Amino acid sequence: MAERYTSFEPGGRRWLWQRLTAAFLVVVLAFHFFLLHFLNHADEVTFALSQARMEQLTYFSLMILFLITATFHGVNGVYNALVNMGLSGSRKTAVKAILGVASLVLIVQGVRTALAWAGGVPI
Amino acid sequence: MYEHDVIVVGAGGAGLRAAIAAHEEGADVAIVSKLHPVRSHTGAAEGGINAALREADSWEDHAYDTMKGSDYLADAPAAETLCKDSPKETIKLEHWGMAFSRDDDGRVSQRPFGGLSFPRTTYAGAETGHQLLHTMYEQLVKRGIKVYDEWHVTRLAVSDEERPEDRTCHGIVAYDVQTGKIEGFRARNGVILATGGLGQVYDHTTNAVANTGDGVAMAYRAGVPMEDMEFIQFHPTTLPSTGVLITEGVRGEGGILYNENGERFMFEYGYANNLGELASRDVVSRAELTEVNEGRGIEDEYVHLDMRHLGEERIIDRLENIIHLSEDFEGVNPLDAPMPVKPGQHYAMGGVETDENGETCITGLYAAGECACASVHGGNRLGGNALPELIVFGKRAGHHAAGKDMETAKITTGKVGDYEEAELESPVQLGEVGIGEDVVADGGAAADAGASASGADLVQRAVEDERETIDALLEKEDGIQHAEIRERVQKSMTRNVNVFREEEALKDALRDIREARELYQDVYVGDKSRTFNTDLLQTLETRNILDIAEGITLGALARNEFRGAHWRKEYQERRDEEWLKHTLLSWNDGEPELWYKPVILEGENKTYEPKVRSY
Amino acid sequence: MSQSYNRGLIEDFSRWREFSAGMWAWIFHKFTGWVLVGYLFTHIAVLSTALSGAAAYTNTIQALESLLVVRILEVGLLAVAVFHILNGLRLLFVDLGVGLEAQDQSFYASLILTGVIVIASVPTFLSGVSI
Amino acid sequence: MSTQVPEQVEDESSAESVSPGKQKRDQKKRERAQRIQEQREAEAAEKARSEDDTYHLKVFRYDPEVPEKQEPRFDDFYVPYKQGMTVLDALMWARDHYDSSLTFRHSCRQAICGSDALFVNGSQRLGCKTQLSDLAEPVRIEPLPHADVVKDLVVDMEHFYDQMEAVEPYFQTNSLPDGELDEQRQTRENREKVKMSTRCIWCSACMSSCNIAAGDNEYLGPAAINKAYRFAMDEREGEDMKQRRLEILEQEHGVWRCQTQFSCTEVCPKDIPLTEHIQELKREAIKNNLKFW
Ligand SMILES: Cc1cc2nc3c(=O)[nH]c(=O)nc-3n(C[C@H](O)[C@H](O)[C@H](O)COP(=O)(O)OP(=O)(O)OC[C@H]3O[C@@H](n4cnc5c(N)ncnc54)[C@H](O)[C@@H]3O)c2cc1C
Ligand code: HEM
Ligand code: SF4
Ligand code: F3S
Ligand code: FES
Repeated sequence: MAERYTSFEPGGRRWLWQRLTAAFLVVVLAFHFFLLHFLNHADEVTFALSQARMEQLTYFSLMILFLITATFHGVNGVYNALVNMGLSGSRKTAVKAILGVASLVLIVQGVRTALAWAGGVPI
Repeated sequence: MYEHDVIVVGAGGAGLRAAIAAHEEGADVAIVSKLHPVRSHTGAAEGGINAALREADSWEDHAYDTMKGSDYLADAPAAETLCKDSPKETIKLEHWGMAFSRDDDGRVSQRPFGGLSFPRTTYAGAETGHQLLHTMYEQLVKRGIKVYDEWHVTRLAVSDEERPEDRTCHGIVAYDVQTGKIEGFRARNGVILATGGLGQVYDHTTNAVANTGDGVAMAYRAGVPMEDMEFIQFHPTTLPSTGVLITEGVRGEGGILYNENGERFMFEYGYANNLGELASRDVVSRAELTEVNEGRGIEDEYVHLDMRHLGEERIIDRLENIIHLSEDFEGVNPLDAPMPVKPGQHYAMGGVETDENGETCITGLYAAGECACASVHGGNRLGGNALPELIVFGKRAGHHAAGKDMETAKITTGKVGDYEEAELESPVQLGEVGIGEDVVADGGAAADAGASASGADLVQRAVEDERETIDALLEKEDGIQHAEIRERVQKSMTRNVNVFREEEALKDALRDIREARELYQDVYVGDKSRTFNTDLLQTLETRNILDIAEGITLGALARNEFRGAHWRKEYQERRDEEWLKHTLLSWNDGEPELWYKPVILEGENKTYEPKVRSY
Repeated sequence: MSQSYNRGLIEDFSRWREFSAGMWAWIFHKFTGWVLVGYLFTHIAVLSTALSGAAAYTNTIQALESLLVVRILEVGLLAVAVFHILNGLRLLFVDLGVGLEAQDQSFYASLILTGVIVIASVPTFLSGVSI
Repeated sequence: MSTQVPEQVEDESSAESVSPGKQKRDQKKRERAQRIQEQREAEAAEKARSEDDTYHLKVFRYDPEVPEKQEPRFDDFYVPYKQGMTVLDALMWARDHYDSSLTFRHSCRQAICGSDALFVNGSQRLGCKTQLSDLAEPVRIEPLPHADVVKDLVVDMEHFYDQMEAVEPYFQTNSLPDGELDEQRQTRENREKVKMSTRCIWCSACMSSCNIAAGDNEYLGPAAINKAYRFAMDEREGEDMKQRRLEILEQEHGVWRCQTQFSCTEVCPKDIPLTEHIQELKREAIKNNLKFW
């Protein structure tokens, strides 16, 4: 068939990403919990310890990725839930914009914090 | 008022096919149906569609089987048309995507069926009718054909010439169930009736609650004769509480029938010493009823069909759906206990008299499907021959109504040619109560707007009549409710005009019907609402049931012989010298009139000589 | 059409008693998901105290962690997260077409497993808290 | 027994211009009819009372036109039990013996016409396919949730039909055989694959049970998606058509809205594995799009 429909429908793409991020999050979230509650107990958390971890490039990039995927997964999930409840029209556009800005702020703030710990992008 | 070229009343297999055919011919067609199309009773058919599709098979063989099965009461031109067109129409369904069962080579499967000389029953699992109905509705959606669903058609708008053969049908009147509106539908070219079965005349039937024979009764009152009404097929194994059909397959696999004493009565009482449970439908039905009548029935009502000895494995393998049917509808698990069964009304061979093009004697009025009688089934319908009837004659009626040139019909309709008038003997007065008095709830026949009136005027006039009738019914504050009347007629029909027919019982039935007709003069509708008033609709249907019950009984009383499904105690033989003719009843200004017309046994290439019907 | 009666949303929610396993799973997953996003935002907010210096950060965290409520809330968070993860896995399998017949059992399994994991980790979570 | 709508006051003036003889006869007839009617009701009540085995039904009532029913309410009916009695049988009995205005759709009585999906004791079921003996008393019968009520147990089905018809629910192919007696070939496996999906009877039970469909009016809903599945998976339509079908299903309110609640699958009286079909279509859609990356 010569004629193909090529544009990837947004509904489908977001659905797929929700699953992909979920699969990724299972691993990272488990690691995160384990590290920060079982290996290092919560009450022992200090700036120094965090700093020590963040200075490693692998840990740093993992956390950034964690932040981004979690934000996408969470915000997209919320958006989806709202659409499921019948959100449509201009209200839908507005909600989309607000959620987009909120995620952006969250990610920026998160990255800034991480950078503060690592004292710049770790090499 | 709505207006279309062709109006189809009813959206079962026949109605849908007719609408599609009219649309194929370029007509502006609409369907008016009291049920949404997919709710029609065609969906209940299980077995299959007979069609001579294979090399080794031929339409001639199919026609032969059909004529023989009909006990030589079918008209050969109609039966041959059915068999010739069925393969093409069946494959058309396949092209429309119907999910037939398949053979290994990917072709549609066929299976053997009672009375057929070749396994030519094409099927889709145990749900052929469901698949057919849905496939056809899909085609309707594809073509964007207009459906007025949940519109109950109450009368035909027919001109009022003296002879029915001179009348013309201009449209219909229908009641919108949701809103209570009564509207006229003018048909520029024609009206096709496809209203299906009439099982509700009996209190125990495999038919749906909506199968009240409306089309037959409406056409009858408008002047079209009812043909061969006495031929009613009964199915021997239906569940007592609902009438759900338990397929012949259970007996085919070795299921056994027992009476209350645990006797295998088919043998022990000598009903069928060779075939036993496998004897034909009518023999088994009569055996079961004899057991019950002689006090050996269980709870004086039914017998047991036991298949436990077949073993769980075999039952699950071959008859799984029976387990569900019995559990869901009767609350009996057939793996643990025998299933209660009794005979139930199943199919009406008779109906609106038509020719093989679906046309009635009234110009512009057509009928197809179970409500029609082109006479393909004669005295007895073969299993698997009704569904092809829907698609073959539905299509022909649709084409004809849309103005396509058709071959001239060989079958005549109305009182033309060599017909024969006859006397009706009845212990009571027949037909309309108090003809001439102002009748509260007459279903109305011809609308008398004068011969010069235009079609639209005629329809309008019919609408006004109907509004009056319905207003009167709704205004009435007390009296008797239709449920009571209906129940009386149904009970009487089941008692007296069942598989056994005796002169006295038939007369009793006529008395009961008369009484019911009188009661009907006092019918009132308890529900006064205009919204979805099913009480009103059933009251209107009951009126139809009365006319049809009378027709069946009169036909049964007239026919002094035993042919096909019609058994007479006093006349235990088929009498070809006298009875190779159809019984017809005409509504003569409120009174039934009996006449006969000869059966046509001359086919295209041969004449079907009556033989003894034995298998 | 003439009038009709719309029963509205109130009536839908008063039907919760009639919900089936799959519907409960859906509700719980939704709820836990929302809690988690909420937490993600708070979490980043708390962590950003690091931007105003090491001491500020350490003090905030330690002050928070020394509170019993916070510890209890953390246990709650764990429960929420664990359920969301387990049911999330269940959903991922459902998406892959695996184990659809056992969808209700797998939901119950997620619930039970969540319970077990949460109870088992209570000591760890509550350790070292000053009352 | 039942809470029948109170009888309206009789209107005497309607019988004015009729001859006295006829009037008398009419009067007599009416009396007879009345007698039969009363007798019938008394018998019904008697029957219900004498049998210990009665079932208690609580039935939702509403009618926009009848003042007493404008405010929705529940009516109680006591119906004598018979072996094998279904919810539909009980409703019919109640209608025919107590209150003829009790309204519900029904026709086939054998789970094939799909008209009598009801909300019975908190779940969507076909009245005709539900044995009373499987239910706890009182049996609460309501119209399908998430649909507008037209009257009593009758709901407006238009929206459901619209959704069903939105998925091009008809067979389409570009490669029909030429001869009118030549069929298209289909493997047994393929027919087996679409078999369950072809069983849908349009009862709308699934749609009524789905919370997503309740919230998002544009969501196609399980039945319509299943209908599309029936064609998308039918090999006779060909690959090009499958492509087209997936495009329809991929729209914003298509398959992606399904949150795998499974209630549709649970209530479907025809045991169609709806969730499975929807999930399969989601995967098909993704696969289909990944091909072109
Ligand atoms: C249980 C069962 C099994 C069967 N199995 C087989 C089989 O295996 N093979 C076979 O060949 N045949 C079988 N038959 C017979 C066959 O199914 C029927 O004869 C056939 O389906 C009738 O189709 P129809 O289109 O004439 O009517 P129906 O399908 O009954 O449709 C009637 C239509 O008319 C409409 N209608 C009726 N009255 C009015 C009115 N007043 N106003 C408006 N609309 C109205 C209804 O809404 C409906 O849409 C079986 C029948 C039954 C009951
Ligand atoms: C750790 C592993 C996780 C897994 C396996 C997982 C899995 C999933 C899946 C499969 C969905 C989609 C449900 C659907 O569309 O049917 C989902 C939804 C959601 N997830 Fe997660 N998730 C995880 C972590 C998180 C985290 C960390 C957050 C918070 C940021 C989060 C927030 C959400 C939200 C808000 C939704 C939408 C809920 C709704 O439908 O209302 N999830 N999750
Ligand atoms: S999918 Fe099942 S529940 Fe839904 S409409 Fe069809 S038959 Fe009814
Ligand atoms: S209930 Fe609704 S959410 Fe999906 S699985 Fe069924 S369509
Ligand atoms: S009455 Fe037809 S499905 Fe129940």
